[in-house]
Amino acid sequence: MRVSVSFFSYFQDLTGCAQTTEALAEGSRLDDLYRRIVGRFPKLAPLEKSTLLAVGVDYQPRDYVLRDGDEVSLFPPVQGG
Amino acid sequence: MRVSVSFFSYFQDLTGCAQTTEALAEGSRLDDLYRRIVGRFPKLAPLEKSTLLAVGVDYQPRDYVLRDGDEVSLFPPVQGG
Amino acid sequence: MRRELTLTSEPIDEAAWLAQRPMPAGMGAVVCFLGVVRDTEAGAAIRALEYEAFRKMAEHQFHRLFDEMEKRWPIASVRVVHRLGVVNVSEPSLWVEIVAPHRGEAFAACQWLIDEMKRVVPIWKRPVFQRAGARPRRSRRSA
Amino acid sequence: MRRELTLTSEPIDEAAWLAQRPMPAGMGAVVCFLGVVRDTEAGAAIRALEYEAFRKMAEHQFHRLFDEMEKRWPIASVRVVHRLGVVNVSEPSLWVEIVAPHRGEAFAACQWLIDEMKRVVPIWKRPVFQRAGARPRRSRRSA
Repeated sequence: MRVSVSFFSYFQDLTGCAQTTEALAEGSRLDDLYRRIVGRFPKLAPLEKSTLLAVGVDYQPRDYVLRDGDEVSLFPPVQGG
Repeated sequence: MRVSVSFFSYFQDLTGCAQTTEALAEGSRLDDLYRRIVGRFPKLAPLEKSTLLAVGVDYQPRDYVLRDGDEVSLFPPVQGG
Repeated sequence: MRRELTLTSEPIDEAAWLAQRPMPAGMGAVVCFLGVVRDTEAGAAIRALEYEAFRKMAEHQFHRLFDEMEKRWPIASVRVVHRLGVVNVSEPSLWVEIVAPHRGEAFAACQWLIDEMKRVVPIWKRPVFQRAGARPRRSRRSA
Repeated sequence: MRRELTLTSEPIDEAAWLAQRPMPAGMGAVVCFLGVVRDTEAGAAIRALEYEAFRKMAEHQFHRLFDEMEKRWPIASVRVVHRLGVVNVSEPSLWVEIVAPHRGEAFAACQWLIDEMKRVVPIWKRPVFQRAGARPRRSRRSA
């Protein structure tokens, strides 16, 4: 299955892109995807603890089971206001 | 010595007046004046616990020593806003 | 700290106050509160509230509170407008504005000021009922 | 509960929002908060902040917060305006208004909403410095 991955704020600077896609085995979890992404973009690794993960428009835990076509987002702590 | 006494809000209804004066012995305290006033206007007596007492523009305790010409005010709990 | 206190029998023109807001550099937060006359008082339908003040003492007590605010929080500006006389239902009777560097102190100061005002500032209100004939009594010592 | 959310690159026109305030009968309190861009960020002088949003998710998260507010407090109306793009120093980036029966719930809800927004709503800011040549980067995904 394939999922899209979007980056926001300075994560775009660290990855050099706004969006990418990943092919994953069925049953993969959000954490599996995160490991894959950090492998491709090692600059994200030191920020793991503060990284926020969303699928669609909702935050999801690392054990969330991904589905084909999911739109995943990775971003740093939010700073609105 | 003489002090003036003003009433505000429904204390004016209970006393039937907005202002009066009292003659007191030198060294009289605010509580002495209060007793005198309650004697003249017994309808104030049941409200003693919630009655607020000011001299000039400041609240004062019952043991405040009055001076000639003091402007004393008696009123119920305030309700601004 | 800039301070401005207005006790008035005129309607509160929020937009006009807002247009004159002092906004020094470095200020990041404005909190405004508007108290509006509700259509019931102790369960009974009312038409208005009539506010009465011991004006000289009310002004003094407000300024004492402003002094205390200034000690407690790094506030740039406080502005207070309180209506006196008859204020109809749905009209504002109180407008408070705090300008401060951060929202924490702006919210804290605004709430503190309103709480303290309701404890010490000699202003009173009486309901004006909807029944014909129940016209507001002319306050002997209002505004 | 009425709710209105606006994410916009236009300046926040406080007076215009105020003129359209929904004020149902029985409401006694309005609390407004204005967040203004301060002239320093982490100690450095700045010219502006540039706000970026993941707009679809930001809207969803705001509405989740509104749902929660509605469960917690008897609020008549919540209105939120958040600027996106470049917001100059001294301009407001956020405006929040709560209309409720009493001030306690209006203050509580307003502060809660801002705190929660800063925790979950995907909006980010970056400083725009005063140095020549330090022009704001064009956000790839800004609103």
